[in-house]
Amino acid sequence: MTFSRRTFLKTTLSGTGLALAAPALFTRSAFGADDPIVIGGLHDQSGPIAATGTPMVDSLTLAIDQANAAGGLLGRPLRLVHYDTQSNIQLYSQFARQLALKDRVSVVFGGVTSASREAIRPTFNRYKVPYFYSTFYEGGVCDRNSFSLGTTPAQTVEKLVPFAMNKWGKKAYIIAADYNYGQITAKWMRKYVQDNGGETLAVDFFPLDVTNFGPTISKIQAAKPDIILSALVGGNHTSFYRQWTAAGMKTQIPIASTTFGIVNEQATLDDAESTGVVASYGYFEELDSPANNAFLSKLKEAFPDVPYVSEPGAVSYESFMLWAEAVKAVGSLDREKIIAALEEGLSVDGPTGKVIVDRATHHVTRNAYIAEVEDRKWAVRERYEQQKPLDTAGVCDLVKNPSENKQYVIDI
Amino acid sequence: MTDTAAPLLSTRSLTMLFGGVVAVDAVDFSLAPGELRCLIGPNGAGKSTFFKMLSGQYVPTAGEITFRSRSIAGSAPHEIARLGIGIKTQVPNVFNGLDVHENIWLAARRRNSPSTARRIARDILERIRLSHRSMVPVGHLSHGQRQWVEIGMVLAGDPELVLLDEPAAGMTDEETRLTAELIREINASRALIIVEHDIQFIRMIADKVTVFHQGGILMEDKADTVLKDQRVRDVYLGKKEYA
Amino acid sequence: MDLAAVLTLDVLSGIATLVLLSLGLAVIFGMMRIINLAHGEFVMLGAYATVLSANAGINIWIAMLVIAPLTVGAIGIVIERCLIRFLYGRLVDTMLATWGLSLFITGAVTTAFGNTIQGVPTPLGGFEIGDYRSSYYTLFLVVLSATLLGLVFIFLRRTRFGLVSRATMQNPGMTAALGVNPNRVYMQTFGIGAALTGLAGGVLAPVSGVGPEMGAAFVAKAFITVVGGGSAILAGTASSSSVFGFINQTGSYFTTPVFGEVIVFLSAIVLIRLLPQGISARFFKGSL
Amino acid sequence: MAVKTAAQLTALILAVVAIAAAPMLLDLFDLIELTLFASMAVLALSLGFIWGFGGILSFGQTAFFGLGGYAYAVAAINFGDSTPAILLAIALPAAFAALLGYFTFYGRVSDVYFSVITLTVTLILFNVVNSTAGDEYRIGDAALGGFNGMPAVPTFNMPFDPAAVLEPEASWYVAAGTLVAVYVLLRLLLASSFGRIAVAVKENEVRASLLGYDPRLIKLIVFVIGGAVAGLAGALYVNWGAFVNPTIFGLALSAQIIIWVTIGGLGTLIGPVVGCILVQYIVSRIGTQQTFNANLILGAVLIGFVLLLPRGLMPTLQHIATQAGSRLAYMFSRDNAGRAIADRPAGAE
Repeated sequence: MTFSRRTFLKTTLSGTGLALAAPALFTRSAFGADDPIVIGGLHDQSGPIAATGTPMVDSLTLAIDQANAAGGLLGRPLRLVHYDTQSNIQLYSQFARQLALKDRVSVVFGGVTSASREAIRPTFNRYKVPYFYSTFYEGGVCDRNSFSLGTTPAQTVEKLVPFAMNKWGKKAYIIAADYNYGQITAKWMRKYVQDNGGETLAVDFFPLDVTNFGPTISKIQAAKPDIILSALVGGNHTSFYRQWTAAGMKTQIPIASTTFGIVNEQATLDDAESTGVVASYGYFEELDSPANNAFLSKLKEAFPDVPYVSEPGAVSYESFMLWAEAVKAVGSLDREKIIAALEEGLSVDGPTGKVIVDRATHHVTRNAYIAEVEDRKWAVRERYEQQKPLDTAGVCDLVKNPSENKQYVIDI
Repeated sequence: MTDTAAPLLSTRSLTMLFGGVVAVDAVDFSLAPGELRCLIGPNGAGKSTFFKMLSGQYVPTAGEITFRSRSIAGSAPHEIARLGIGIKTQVPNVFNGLDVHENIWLAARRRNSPSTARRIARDILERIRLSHRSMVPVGHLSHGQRQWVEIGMVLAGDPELVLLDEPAAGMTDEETRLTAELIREINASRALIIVEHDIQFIRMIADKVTVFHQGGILMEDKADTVLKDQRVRDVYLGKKEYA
Repeated sequence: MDLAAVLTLDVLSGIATLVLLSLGLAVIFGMMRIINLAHGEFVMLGAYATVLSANAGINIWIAMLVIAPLTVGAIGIVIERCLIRFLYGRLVDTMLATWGLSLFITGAVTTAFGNTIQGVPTPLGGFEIGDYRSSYYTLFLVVLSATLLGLVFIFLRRTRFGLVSRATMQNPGMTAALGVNPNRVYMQTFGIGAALTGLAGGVLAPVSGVGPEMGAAFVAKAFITVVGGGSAILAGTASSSSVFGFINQTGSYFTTPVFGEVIVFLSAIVLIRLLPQGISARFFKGSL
Repeated sequence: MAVKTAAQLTALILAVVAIAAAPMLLDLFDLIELTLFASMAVLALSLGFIWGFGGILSFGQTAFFGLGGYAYAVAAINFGDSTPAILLAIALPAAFAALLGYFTFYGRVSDVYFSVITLTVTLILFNVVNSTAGDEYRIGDAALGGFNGMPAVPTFNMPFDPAAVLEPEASWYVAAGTLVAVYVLLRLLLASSFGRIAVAVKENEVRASLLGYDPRLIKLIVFVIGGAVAGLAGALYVNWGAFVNPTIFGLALSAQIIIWVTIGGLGTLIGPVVGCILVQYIVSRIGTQQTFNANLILGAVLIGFVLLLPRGLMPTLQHIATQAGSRLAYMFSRDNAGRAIADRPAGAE
């Protein structure tokens, strides 16, 4: 019985290594019939981060469906390959490679927490797949292969702190989630309080699963601040606002936050608990502009159970728009050409307003808004046109050294 | 056996309190090298508690235990075992999941190389007449056979003093007879303390007997005198007519 | 002086929360030796029962004190009949089953109600101590946890079913011999444990961020409290809740919240190391 | 006994052949995914060994896994060469296991109390490492990075030759080779005297101590071995992902390890390996579908496993195999006339 080497290997492999090799035999073939452009998506659709991740996926899907309805790109249909990373960093690393090596995607939109971005950014840099990160974050990413389109502290906190101080007083008490975003944002808050002649009484950090804020509320009362600056994050931290109101402090000391509303707090909390809280983002669903109204009506039509679209959702939509514009501009999917096109200051008019790519940092200049909660909705109070990503610009210049590939911790 | 030689094992006012209950009440006891002593007494007389203090399973509330002039009161069971005391507990403590040979081999292995341990295990399997069952998991054996495995394990450790807590419990007459023969064989080279209820069994093996009663020693004498003594019968045999 | 009063109230509220969170587990794990890794999700179901019924117009107090425990108790009985019943005495499999159950419940609630849900406001407003303010609701929680401990004590000690359930857990064979069907007792006791946990979820809903993932924050602390408490489910749980509640709240006040959390875990390790069978093995020997 | 070892030897050879052939048969992504599964399987082996054979139910294997991962990352960045980093990734968790083991086993802390202590240690490590976000938290020139973790960690290079960074195929050989090596070493250890004594301590701790073995010391050694293997798995994982962050210490992962061993089959070594690869594969496949919530499916799968395969996958398969085997043996021992071959007179064919 002649056994060619290949069949021998195949039989032994299937015979013994079945458990080991099983995954290899079942994955789908990558390419459809008429060679569509494959787009990669990586967001948490289950687990604690799903509340933020799901709206981002919906917006991205809407953008792609709309592009397909308009005839796709370069005459080819677009196909989204999306993986649910289940709030698990290991799956981000796994699926990042699957998108790059197996599905051979032309671009990736994804990542919610900074940790998930840092897990996949180097992979896409190594396998030369352009990567778009679409949520607000602590700033400092300097990587020629990736574009961070969300707001950074210099665009929002820099506006929020003086606004709150002018309105309510100079002495601030800072409370933040105990991880990078919270710690770095607290540093920016402290800097802007000082720059505006205020005084930071204390800064407290909270692990993500703290649910009893009794001691902190007592500490705040002892310190008697004029305003509270909050960068609390996640479902468990929502209980702070509840316990704060229950103690009757809501009417005593106002709250300004850079994260309130990300898990839809303005809608899930009672109006006694949320009214009057002030926040600053690059987008609010209540923004009145033709681009935003069109975006919202289509999104709600396609995904009726989207609770509320916050900045990450809108920015995901704009990230795709920008990438699509670049592809149209250069007429090809070549990575270098697309990056070059984007670096020339490509801009789009999205739901958040005018968005222009900043050449040196691969961030964007965008509008920043301040809004206040009024009967469980955001009422936009201030609008700041075309804010530049100055914090990242301080440490990152991709023009001078394009081979940069890290996240700087900006020393404030 | 001359009594003048230094005792192999002795206790001075050994006491054990469980909350308010005095389980063992200031017992003075001594055993000569190579001697075979039986401990008898009604349930709750403190025999097993006394026994567990010797083996280190209980830490005495007060009092002294010396074995070959070393104090062992309160030492850990494995330290006492290493000094050369082999212990068979009241409830059979064997490795049910392992086979008979492995149980014995493990006991022998502590002081011997793997190959010597295998040889010792083979001999002991002969002596406890279980060579034909050596591959059977101990959990599948009859109660009597599991007692033998445990006795075999004690022997495999080559101890100088062997403590057996009710070795004949739950055995058929034939098995009891063989156990008595085995114990006499052991006593040829090692001292023994045996806690037992079964009078016929005591008759077969006993030389000197100590009677426990309410935590203390009622009397200590030759087996015949003890078994005839009226007090012992009232305290222990009570109503049962002594045939 | 007022600060001391407010701080005491914080400590009491910390203890009360721990007692509420651990009591149900003390019954299911303490008494029945079932390692229920879905304990956090039972708390979440209690919170959802309160929130959904309160949003549907039912009075908040009935939603919290009646609907939450009954709903989760009923769900507990269904779970016991369909799953736990086959796993008694199999510690390893119950862990696997209850971890699967916790994922399943989270997934089901997310599918049914989405990732976020509108919560309920805290009833009873606030009051002042000197120039400090605190909420009456905290007092309510403290009083509720104390009464609950008392009720469960009376239930287990004075009522017939309490006695039967304790006897069954210690020796199911004997209770069967006395004419009681152990399976029914297991079902009812598990149901009671689930109801207590549901009640905890119900009353904590107004002061916490209600969502499908909220359970994860409670599992570890509840287990540490029950295990630290030792075999006496009431005296043990109450004492360990007091120790850990005190350390957590004072730690968070005088140092940072991060250290407040870490020091609770460190104290749990030291406590278990010093009292290898939990607090009640040493101090409340033989009590309930 | 001979039949069993022969079967094991052939399985081993076939496994080695499969490992050698894999790079030729699979494309790059599947090879990298298998590298991950092999690394996690080493972690599963660590719990499979200490729990299945040492009777030590540790919720804290992620503590050693995480310590190994971070030790590797910090050392690789500072030394630039992965070889000392791997050794540190084994030594540090082993030392921590010795410390934790001494603290608990010599304190008569047992079963569920021990599990809670190991769980608490993992939670402490998560909280501590999680709050190292600032720039001031760095060891040498390796910033710990808090929750964002340490991106772009240098991957394995040829021993003592930092320039020769391993290609994915080489990483696969290292990971799969380590899995087989650790499996064989543990199998040999279990066959050795120490292994049999450790199993005896698990079977009946009182009897083992009455035979003169110190159960505390035996359990401590078993626990340290488990810690070292988990640390090595940590280094393999970080080499695969080139990234490490505090979720490596998370409660979810420590529960997952227990699930791998339970599904695969407690009391076997191959069980945890198969259980780990199966669950990892299921979780990654669930991620590719968009219709159902991931937790819903995984929860249903786990509950299904408990009810259908109470003793775990491999013991059930082994049970079926032995039954099928004995039926086959029975058939072979009968010639076509139904007479037992052994009874036939010698020489009559």
